[in-house]
Parts: sequence; structure tokens; C-alpha cells
Amino acid sequence: ASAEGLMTIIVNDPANPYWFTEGEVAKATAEELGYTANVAAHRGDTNTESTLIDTAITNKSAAIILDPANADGSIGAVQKAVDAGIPVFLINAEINQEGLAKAQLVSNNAQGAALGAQAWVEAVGDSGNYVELFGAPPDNNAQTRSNGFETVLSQYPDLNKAGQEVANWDRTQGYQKMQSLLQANPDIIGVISGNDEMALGAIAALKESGNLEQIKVGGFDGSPDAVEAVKAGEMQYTVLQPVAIFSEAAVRQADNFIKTGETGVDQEKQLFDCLLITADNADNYTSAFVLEQ
Amino acid sequence: MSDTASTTAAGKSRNFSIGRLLLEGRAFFALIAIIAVFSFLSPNYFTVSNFLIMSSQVAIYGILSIGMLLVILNGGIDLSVGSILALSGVCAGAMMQGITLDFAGVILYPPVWAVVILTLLVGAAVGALNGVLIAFFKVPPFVATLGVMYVARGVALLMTNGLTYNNLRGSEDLGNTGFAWLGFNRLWGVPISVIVLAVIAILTGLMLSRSAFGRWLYASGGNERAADLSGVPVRRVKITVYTLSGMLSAVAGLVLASQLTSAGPTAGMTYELTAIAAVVIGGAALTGGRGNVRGTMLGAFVIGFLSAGLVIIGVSSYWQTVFTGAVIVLAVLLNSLQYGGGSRRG
Amino acid sequence: MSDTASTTAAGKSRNFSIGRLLLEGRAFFALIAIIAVFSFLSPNYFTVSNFLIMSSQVAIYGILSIGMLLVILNGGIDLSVGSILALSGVCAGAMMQGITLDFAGVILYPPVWAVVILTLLVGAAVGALNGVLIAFFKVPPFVATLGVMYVARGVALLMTNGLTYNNLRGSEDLGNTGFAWLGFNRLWGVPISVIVLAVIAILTGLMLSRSAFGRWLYASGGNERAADLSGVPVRRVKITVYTLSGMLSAVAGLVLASQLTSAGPTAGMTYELTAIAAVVIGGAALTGGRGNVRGTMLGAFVIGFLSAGLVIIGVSSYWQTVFTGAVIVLAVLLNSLQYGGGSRRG
Amino acid sequence: MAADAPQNSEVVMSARNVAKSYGQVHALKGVNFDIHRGQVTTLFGENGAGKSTLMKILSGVIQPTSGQMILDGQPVSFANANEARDRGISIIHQELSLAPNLSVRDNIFMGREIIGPAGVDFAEEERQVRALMAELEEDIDPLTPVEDLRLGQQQIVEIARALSVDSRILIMDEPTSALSASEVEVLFKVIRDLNAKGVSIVYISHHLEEALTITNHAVVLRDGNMTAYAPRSQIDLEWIVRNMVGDNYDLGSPPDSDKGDVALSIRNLSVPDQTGQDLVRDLSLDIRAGEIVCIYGLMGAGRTELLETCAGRLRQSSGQIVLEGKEVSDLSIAQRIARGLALVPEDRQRDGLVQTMTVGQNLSLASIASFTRGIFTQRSAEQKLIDDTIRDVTIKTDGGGAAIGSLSGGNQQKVVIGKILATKPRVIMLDEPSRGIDIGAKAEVFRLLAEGARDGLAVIYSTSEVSECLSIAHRIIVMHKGHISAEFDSSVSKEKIMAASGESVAA
Ligand SMILES: Nc1ncnc2c1ncn2[C@@H]1O[C@H](COP(=O)(O)OP(=O)(O)OP(=O)(O)O)[C@@H](O)[C@H]1O
Ligand SMILES: Nc1ncnc2c1ncn2[C@@H]1O[C@H](COP(=O)(O)OP(=O)(O)OP(=O)(O)O)[C@@H](O)[C@H]1O
Ligand SMILES: O[C@@H]1[C@H](O)[C@H](O)CO[C@H]1O
Ligand SMILES: [Mg+2]
Ligand SMILES: [Mg+2]
Repeated sequence: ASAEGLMTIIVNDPANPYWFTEGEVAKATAEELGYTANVAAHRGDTNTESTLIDTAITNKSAAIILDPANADGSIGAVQKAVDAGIPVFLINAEINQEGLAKAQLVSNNAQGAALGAQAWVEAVGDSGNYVELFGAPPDNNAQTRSNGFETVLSQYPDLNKAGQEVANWDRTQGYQKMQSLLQANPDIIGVISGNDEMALGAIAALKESGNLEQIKVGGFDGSPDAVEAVKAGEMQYTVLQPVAIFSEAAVRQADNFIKTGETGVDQEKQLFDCLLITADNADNYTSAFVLEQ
Repeated sequence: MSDTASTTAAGKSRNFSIGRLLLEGRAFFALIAIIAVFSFLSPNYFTVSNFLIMSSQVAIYGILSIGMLLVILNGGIDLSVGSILALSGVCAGAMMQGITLDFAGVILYPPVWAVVILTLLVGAAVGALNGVLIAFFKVPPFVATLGVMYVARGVALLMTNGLTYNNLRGSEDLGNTGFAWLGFNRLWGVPISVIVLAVIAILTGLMLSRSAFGRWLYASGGNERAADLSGVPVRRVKITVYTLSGMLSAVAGLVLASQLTSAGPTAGMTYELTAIAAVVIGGAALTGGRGNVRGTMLGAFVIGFLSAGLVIIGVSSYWQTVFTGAVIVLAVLLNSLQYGGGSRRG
Repeated sequence: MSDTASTTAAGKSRNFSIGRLLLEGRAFFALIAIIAVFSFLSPNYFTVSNFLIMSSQVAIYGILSIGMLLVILNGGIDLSVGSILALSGVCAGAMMQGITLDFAGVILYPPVWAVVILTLLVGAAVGALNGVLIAFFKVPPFVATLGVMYVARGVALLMTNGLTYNNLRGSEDLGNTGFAWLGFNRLWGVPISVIVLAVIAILTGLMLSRSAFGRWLYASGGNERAADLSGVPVRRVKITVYTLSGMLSAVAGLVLASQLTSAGPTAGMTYELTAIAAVVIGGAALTGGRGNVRGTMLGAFVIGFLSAGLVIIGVSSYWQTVFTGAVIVLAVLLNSLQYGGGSRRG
Repeated sequence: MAADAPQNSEVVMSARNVAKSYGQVHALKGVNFDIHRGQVTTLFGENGAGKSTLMKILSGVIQPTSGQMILDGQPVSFANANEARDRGISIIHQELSLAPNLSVRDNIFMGREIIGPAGVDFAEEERQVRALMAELEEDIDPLTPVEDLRLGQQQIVEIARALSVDSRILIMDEPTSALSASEVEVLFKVIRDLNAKGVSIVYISHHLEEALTITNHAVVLRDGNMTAYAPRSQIDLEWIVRNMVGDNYDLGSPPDSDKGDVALSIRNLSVPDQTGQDLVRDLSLDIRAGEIVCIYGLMGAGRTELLETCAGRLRQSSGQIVLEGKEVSDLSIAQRIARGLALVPEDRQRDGLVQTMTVGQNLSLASIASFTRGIFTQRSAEQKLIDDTIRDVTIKTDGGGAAIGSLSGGNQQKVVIGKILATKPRVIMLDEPSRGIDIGAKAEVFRLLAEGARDGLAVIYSTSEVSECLSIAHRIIVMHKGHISAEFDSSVSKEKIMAASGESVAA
């Protein structure tokens, strides 16, 4: 046990590099500030999440940093922590209720999606058929990004969405769904994906079918693998979510709150703008999810 | 393989004693060992409040395991419990949001007691579907419940379009408050969910050891043909156990929805494996006819207290996975060593 | 339950005929029905290129199912195949990234053939662990492989710290190129993965129908005690089938990693259920001793062609879940209706 | 007190002071046993005397706790059955040990495959099976799955498997329990041929008279001890029974009970098999209260189907089953039991007992309703029922709590009968109640039935042994191919019964 107490960090599933970084950054920051830190994972299950919150309470955590499992389903768990007197700081995803968590730090998914969609049109062109890979439906980000893509792409009347498949943020599912989408729509010009893992799966399928040249793919997250793919010319762009920044910020706000009773930021909901990574600036990507400006 | 844990069936429980419990063994020892180790490793583990919290976490799995025990005693298996849990949670959620009757142009808000009863009926109906497929259409239990697992999950997703029902607290105006009671309140300091588990365990234990139905269940799990010729209504028993398992899954779904005050279609994934593990750690044989509620409860607590302990001491989630697997094998392994491997029954 | 699909055991295959195949039935009819329906619904379904792509998707499940078939013929079950798939993929990935020998201060880059062999050995070793737990320590297969499922998954996560190995293409300088061959290349226009599946299926089919081992396997699955008394080395058979299942999981892991040119520790989750479903749809009995490779392949194609078809016609992912479950039950149901439920053999 | 075996012919193999214990159970307590070259040595003894245990030791299936075995003058020990088989010793086990999913050929050669250039040489194996079947005069196709064979044919397959090994010593543990008289004749012919070739046979059977016709030496085991030994010339049936059970038993005679009204009336009953062929054809039969009827027939005559249909397990295609004036065809098994019509099934392991339950729970299984008040069972009432049944049926057990598997075969059979008697039936049907039980237990069972009949119970039992027909039955019905081919009273001769069954009466 260290001087400042325990900070419990709960992320979704560290098998995705995005969430992995989220947890690692938060942990490193907490330890730097003198806390002990436990990183746990709920893997999208609200019951596991609730169990982890119970444990955080049992362990008398000074604060909880949580990537909520479900916009609606996680409210109860947050409420429970708040009732036990533990401040909760949400990162990456929101819950559909304000006034419970001390802060909600998320990337600006709508802005990021618009950024990505514009880059997509530039790379792919403004006429033809395309398909979309959609994330896990219980995660609000999936719909937000899809809406963001739609807003931009629907402005181009000659672009036609020929298909959309749920691939649950997962690479293997992205691969398999892409293979079948290709069969159903051999004439597509591009794929727009809700995150990098699904995009990487789609790229593997396109490579295998030998038409990665004709069909362009765009990702979302800015994960190291995706940046490699951008450098290799296999992925057109990826939208970097500043997860390293807001994870750190969340811990610092928690620290402030513990020490002063204030987070130091006015609003509860804080949006962090996303950045675009293309072949042009990919070399500025210095470490996981960090792009030097 | 011989198995002392099989002696629930009447007449033996009279001889209940510490000695028996020790012999019955491994699950009990595993539990003691787990409690001892974690109490040593964390000052927060061995406290009344933590035990109550952990028990309320065990409640979900425990309730599912009791249903699973009935099915396993019958020589079957039920892979659909996690999906039924999700489906019934979602049904409850939908009812709490109000049922829109288009033709009448009104929204109906059933009171909480009605929601609970209707939800239990949904769970029972899906369970009965399993039972009918197995008893009448001779579909092997593994396959029937695997299929129903997918279908029930799919229906839950379709009903909600993948989303989660959030506001289950109801409102005074609509006369449907009280849903959170199950998950949030306490009686004499004990969480309601734990009390629900205890009541179900005791009732099931009584049913197994004292009722004709219990005897029928042990008999048809031990030798279905012999039971049939002795006048045991084996099909009825089969359909009943799957129906009960479905209904208990609905109870678990209600408790979970109430604890979380929300209900989502992806709840309960892979819980069937945890429930089966609890039953097997508790000494039941997957071939049917052997096992009891006491053992199953021990099994559920072993798993629950282990995973809670690993989180409390801050072990990484990867190591948690490794430990969980190891404990499942070890607990069952101990048993087979204890009774010797070389017996002719293999 | 009587089951014409049970007649692989050598000698019968001589009487192979269209008539038999039609009788063997349901899986075959299900496949035809699926192809017909989707060809009708989408012009893109009934094309050579689509069949090849779908077959390459089936390859992964098909390879797992063949291992699962061996285990099920033995009267067991293997829940760990998905985890072994992930673990072996990750091992292959780690070797492709180079093995750091700290004491020597060098990084070793084994050539691809060595990576493949070592990976197969890893799979076989984990499978053998299952086998030993089951054959020597008498842990029931469901429990042993459930435990190993958790442990193998946990180890894969620990090895990679949760992350995915991305660059598996190797490099000319290091002399370890060629890994992508399995997943990317084609021979005579047919994806290598499909050829791998075909070769494994044929070899396994021959082993089951022509070799002494095949007969031992059917015998020990049909009546283990009788096989034992007749001098069949039942323990060796048991350990062998789990080892083979582990090794085939490693093959599937290699194929998948090669198709994705990346290997992650969360690959293959719930694939065990798909593999079991394929085997059962293919007419094998979970009680052991009945089933064959032909049926299992049909089962795997039924599942693969169904899910690909649902994507191609653009059905929502929720309906995909519902249909998958329904088809699993229906395919098996057809069988039990065909042979009538009321026989005295129950 | 083990009698020394006189050396009147060459001994190939012998056991010296062989003992075997399972925990507290001393199955064998230091037995000496000789096998004579080219002759038949028969082992007699009650259920649980240790016969099978001794044979398993001789054939390497289990290892003795102490003692020694001598083969050709040399001490030997076998780690498993394969080692014994390699030394020329093979065994036909008492319980069928076949894989039902495999063909006859695959069963015969499992574990001893003939390997050719392309894997197993199926053609050669098949040829050998055909030759064996010809020798056994059985028309069984080598490719038929064993599960499609009836019990007797399965036993033939077991015998063929043992013959296929070319052994010097062949142990047969009750090889004929499911065979008909003509099949037994063929087997005996084969045994004599083997003897002529110098093969030694060890034979076990509860069919004492039958065994006497083949044996050269008799050995009697009792409670794990060898109690008597004699060559054929010095023994007769009475000698065997006296040494086996200490008393002389007979199977009784028809009780002079008052015959009441018709208790069970079977009218024009037909029962089809899965393919629609009639196993029971238009059969009619009346049984009165207090009457004992025996049904004799060959294997496959349809007795089991007849009785199982009356019990409610199978459905008839036409005809009525009338119990005390009321049609019961539409009732479930449970309802028929409640009305007083109950069956003791043929195969006690498969259909009679729940192995996971205790003796007591098995005994009370069919009469739970009688000790259930409201929703709960009454423990004291159940215990009384169990204790009474154990006493009435004279089951040798240390109380109702014992595991069912710990009982000897005969006592297990009595548990199944006791379970049915505890339901207080008006009509009891027993399908081959004496299969595999020793003469003492058999007499016990028949005494019970006779007693029941005196109290007005209607009894109907089936048997494949003529001598059992001529014991307590008032009436003997002979079934042949699904219908009644003859009906006799108790004064009939064995030959007439056998002739009516379609059996070729052997000399
Ligand atoms: N594996 C075992 N474990 C415990 N007891 C056993 C075992 N095998 C046999 N016994 C006991 O050993 C004794 C002798 O059994 P065995 O099977 O040799 O009898 P048997 O003479 O062949 O009888 P039967 O005529 O009924 O076949 C019995 O009391 C039996 O219960
Ligand atoms: N399980 C079975 N599968 C296929 N055929 C069967 C089966 N059981 C019986 N049969 C066939 O049905 C016919 C009647 O058999 P059943 O068992 O009624 O005869 P049984 O007179 O009772 O003779 P036993 O009981 O002594 O064998 C026979 O031709 C037999 O081969
Ligand atoms: O924002 C995150 C990332 O995009 C991740 O890849 C999947 O889950 C989302 O919530
Ligand atoms: Mg015996
Ligand atoms: Mg019969």
C-alpha cells in the first residue's frame, strides 16, 4: 500500500491494444502520482463490471477509473460506487446519465468519424459502392461513428452503401464478414470501418482475394498495427483517438478531486478531438496512440 | 465412479455430520483453502461486508447452478441458461418500459409482481421448449440446448436491437416501483439476492431429498429404463427439470437486472460453463443420478470466492483465467485421486 | 438411438452408394437446401469463387471438427480447441518475431517449417495434457478440457500481454518468409487451407476406416470395458485422440494466423461449440462410437455455408444468431423424426 | 479345507492358494484349482462364490492378492489379459463384452487386427468369421452390427471370438445363459472337437444338468473356498447341489391355491417390431387369480414383447389387455402398476436396477406413492416398507443403505422382484426371473411366487429352461413365433414341451 491509496482502473478487454493502452497509461499515471493501481477488465459484461466495482469498494479505493461496458447498463454500477462514496471517472465511453460520475472523458467520436469519412472520400473517391464494418452494438461509440460516417458520406450522391455488417470490433470477424461482403458486392471501391481491428481483418481478406489495390480501407483508433498498415500503404488512414491523453487526464483529475474536492475542469463531459493519421504524418507516431504534432 | 457426494437421496441426510462433510470433501476443502489464502493476502477479504458482497455475486451463478444440477442429475446438460438469463432480463426490462398496445392506443405498465411472474413464465417456456425437444423429439440435450442458446440470444438481441434497457426503477405514478428491491435491499443486513439463493437452495434440497419428484429424478438419471419400468414418468420428469432450469435462469436474470438496474441482451454469456463447473466441482456426475444441492452450493462458492479473491488481491485478469481453469481441474482431480483411479468401474 | 451414419467402421464403405448417402441424409439435405435457398436469394452465392471462399472459411471449423470427431467417437468432448487454436497461433507469432536467447544474447529466427512443427508440438502437448488428465486421473472430459480451456487461454494472454502479433510475414534477411503461404496461396485455384482440410479429412477417414487404430477408437467409444478386455489399449487410444485434437487445433491456429497474417490470444472463442455442432449435425452420437468424417464434413459445411449465406443476403447479425441455432436443432431433429421416437431402444 | 485335486490326468495349468480381496470383501480365500489337458473342468457354485473372480485371475484380467499360478510346470503371472492370451489362455466373460456399434467381424477381431498391406485385412477377417459361424452352425452375417443381434446371437459372437484365438486353454463363464437347447448342443459338439485337439476347457454354468453332460471334472466353490472336487464318474446332480448350498433344493411344485376370477385377460394381441412385422400375433390368454402360468419358448419367440406390452412399455397394434375386467391398454406404466399389473424385466442390469441408488431406494422406487403424504415422503413408512421387503424376499444385505452393486447377482434379482412385490400387485409378470441366478436363489424365487399365488396373486413367468416349467406352474404355455403353439398342464413331459416350441429335441 502506498501513501495515496488505491486507484482501481477498469477497462474493457486488454486484448485490444486500444484498451490495453488505456489501462497502461492510467496505471502509469496513477503510480507516478503515488497511488497503487489495479487494472481489471470487464470484457463488456455488465455483471462482471458490477462485481469489479464491488471489489473496488471492498478494497476502499480512493477513486475508480472506468471504461463503462454499456451506456445504459453501467449506470447502476457507477451509482453503486458513488453511493459508497468513491468518485468515478469515466473514460472512452459515456453513460447515458449525467451527474453521477465526476467526469466523462471521451474522444470526440462524431468529430473523429467526420474526419475519417472525409479522408476516406479523398482516398477512395466520391462515386461507387462501399461497405461498412460496424462495432459491437451495445457500445454507443459504434453507432456514433456510423452516424458520423453517414453524415459525411451521404453528401455524395454517387456513393452508395451496399452493405453493413456487425463485426464486434474483432479482427477475425472483420476478416470473415469481409470475405462474404466481397462475394455479395464484388464491385465495391472501399470499406469504412468503425475501428482498426475490423479494418485489419478486412485488409487480410482483401489481400487474400487480391484486390486490395482497388478496394481501399479506412480505420479508426490509431492503433500501432494500423499505423504500420498505413505506412505500408495497406490502410488509407486511421483516426487516432487520444486515449493516451484522456486516460492520463482522467487520473490527474481524480487526483485533484481526491486532494481538493474539485476535478479542476468545469464540465463533466469532456470531448477530446481525434487526429487523422495518414501516410504523410505516420512517422510522427512515436509510441502507442501518441502522435507528436 | 463411486462418489459419496451422491447420498442426498433420503435417509442418508439424517446421518449428516461434520465427518461426512469432511469426507464429502474436496469442494469444502477447496473453499476453506481459498478463504484462508486470500484472507492472508488481503486485509479486506475476511470481513463480514466482503462475504456478503461476494455471496450476492455468487447468487447469480448459484441460482443457475441449482437449475443446472437438476438437469445434470437427469443425465442432461443445459447450455442455454446464460441466454435465457439475458432473454428474461430483457423481457422484464421491456415490461418495465411499458407494453404498448397499438390497437387500444395505450401503454400498459404492469406492476412489478406481474413483471416478475411473466418473466418467470418466459424462462419456464423456453426451458420447456428444451424439455420437449429432448423428451419428445429425442434431440440430445447438448444439441437442443445449444440451438436454443443461439435462438434465445438472437431473440433477446432482436427485441432490443442490441441495446440495453436502463430505467428499471419504475415510477410512483405508474405504480411499478420496487424492481430494484431484489438487487439492492437487505433483510437483516443480508442482501435479498443471497436470501433468494438460500430459499431456492433449501426448497430444491427438500424437493430432492423428500419428495417423490426428487426420487424420480435420481432414479431416471441413474437408469432411465429401469425408472420407466418402475412407473416413473420419465418424460414428465425430463420436461420438468428443463422447465425449472429455464425458470431459475429467469430468476437469475431478474436478480441480475435488479442488481444492475438495467437489462441487456448480451448478459450471461458463458455463464453456462460456470454453472456446470460449479455442479461438477460440487461432486455431481455428468452421467446423471449423483449429486446434491449442498455440493453444488459449495462449488458455486468456490468459484465465486476464488474469482472475487483474485480481483481483490489485484491479480491480472490473465492470471485469473489461468487460476480459474486450474482450480476447476484440481478440485475434480482431488476427488478422483481420493477414490483411487484403478477401480473396475473406470 | 439407431443411426445409419454410424457405419463408417470399415467394410461398410464398400457399400457406399448414392442411396446410402441419401439415407444418411439430413446433413446432406440440409446442405443442399441451404445452397438452393441462398442461390435463389442472391445471384452472388452460386459462383465458383464464392464456394471457394466459403470453403476456406469452413476450413478452420472443419479442421477443428475432425479433431472433435475423434474425441467424440471416443465418448469424450474437447472444450479446449478454441483456446489451443489461440495459444498455438500466439506461439507461432512469437517464434516469427524471433526467440530471444538472453544468455547467448542472440535472437533466433526459426525458418517457417520449424515454426510450423514447433507449433504443432505445442498443440499436441496441450492435447496430451487433456488426455492424461482424462485417461490417468479419471477427470471427466468435460471438466478436464474446460479447465484446460481456461488455462490455455490465460497462458496465451500472458505470453502476449493481451496483444496481437501482427507481422507474421517474416523477412528475406531472416530466412523466415513463407508463413502467409497457408492462408494466401492457391493450388490449381483452390485455397491452400481448403486443400489442408481435404488432406486431413482423407487421412483421418482412412485412419478411421482402414487402420487398427480406427477400429480401436470405435470399439472403445462403443464399449470401453469390452474393448479393454479384448486387448485394445484404451488409455493409449484416449491420449492419442486428445493429442490429435490438440494438434489439429494447432493446424487451425496456423491457418487462421496465416489468413490474418496476425495472431492474437482471443482468437477462436466459442469455436468449440461450432465444432461440436458440426460433428453432431454430421450424425455422430455424443455417447461415442458412432460418426464418421464424411458426416462431420457435411456438418461443417452446413454451418459455414449457412452463416456465409446469411451475410451475403444481408440478414442482420441478430437474425444470423437465431438462424444458426434453429438450423442446429432442425438438422438433428430431422434425424430423430426419421427414425421414429417410440422405439424400445429409447 | 480345500480338497486336493487327484492327479488322474495331465494338468496344464493350476492355481495354488490363490486369494483375492476387494477391501473388506474376500472373494477368494486361498483356492487350488487344476485345469486338465484336453478335458472339461466345470466350476460350480452359488452366486458370489468367486467363480468369475477365479477365472479372471487365470486369464490375466485381474491380479490375485496372493497365491501362485503354474503353467506347464512353470510359475507365471500375467499383468493383463493380453499377456495371458499370448500364452494361449482366452476367456468368454460372463457379462457380454461386445461393442454394440461394431459389426460381428469387428468385434471378433477388435484388439487383434489382421494387418495387411493396406491397413486391416478386412477380407481375411471376414473369411475367418464365416468359417467360425459355419462351425457354430449359426447363420450370422459378419457385417451385421452386433446391436441388431438378439442376446443369444451376441453370446455366439462371444464364443466365436474366443474360438478365433486358437488357445490352449479356453475359459467359458456362463456361455449358455442366453442360448437355446439346440445351440447348446452345437457348442458342446465344438467343445468335444476342441478337447480332441488337446484344448482344455474351463466351464461355468448354473444349468447344472446341462453342465453334467459335458464335464470331465467338477469343482465346487463356496464362499471363496474350494469345497469339493471329483471326476465325472463320481458325481451326480445331488452331489453338486449338496456341495454348493449344503442342502438339497428342488424348485417346488404347483401350490394348491384357490383359482379365483380371471385376473388378466389378453385378447387377440398383436405387437409389431420397428419394421412392422408382428413379434406377437393375435395372441389370447387368460390368467386367473391364484394361478401360476409359465411361458416357455425359444429365444425370439416373442415372450419379452408380450410381457412388455402388458406392462405398458410397448404398444400393441391391435387387441386388448384387460385387468380384472377393465381395459388397461391406454394406461401408462405407472397407472398399470397402481392397478396391480407389474413386470419384473428380463435384463436386471439394464431394466431392473438403478445402480446409483441404494438397495432400499431401489426397493421403494415403484411404490413411492404409498409412503408419500402431501408433498413429502414419510421416512419411517419408507423404512418399514424396505425392512419388510428385505425380510419377506430374504435379501442378503446389511440393511437398505448398502450399494446395489455390492449384492450378488441372485440378491440383485430378488431386489427387482421385491420392488415389484412391494407395489402389492394383483398380477405379476416375470420375464426369465431365473437367468444367471444360482439354484438356491431360484428355489427362493419360486417359493415366493408360490406363496403369492396362495394369497391370490396371479403369476405369469417366462423361462427358457424346461425344468423350470415343470416346477410351480399350474399351466404351461408354449410360444412359437409370436403365438401360442401349445398349452399343457403340469403333468406334461419335457419332450412334449420342447417339441411344441419348435426345438429339435436332442438326444
Ligand atoms: N470389483 C469388485 N469389487 C468388490 N467386490 C467384488 C468385485 N468383484 C467381485 N466382487 C465380490 O466378490 C465375490 C465373488 O464374485 P464373483 O463374481 O466371482 O462370483 P461368481 O461366483 O462368479 O457369481 P455369479 O454366479 O453370480 O456369477 C462377490 O461377493 C462379489 O460381490
Ligand atoms: N433389440 C432388438 N433389436 C432387434 N430385434 C430384436 C430386439 N429384441 C428382440 N428382437 C427380435 O424380436 C423377436 C422376438 O424377441 P423377444 O425378445 O420377444 O423373444 P423372447 O421370446 O422374449 O426371447 P428372449 O427374451 O429369450 O430373447 C426376435 O426375432 C428378436 O430377434
Ligand atoms: O473506442 C473503442 C475502440 O475503438 C476499440 O477499438 C473498440 O471499442 C471502442 O469503444
Ligand atoms: Mg460370475
Ligand atoms: Mg425375452
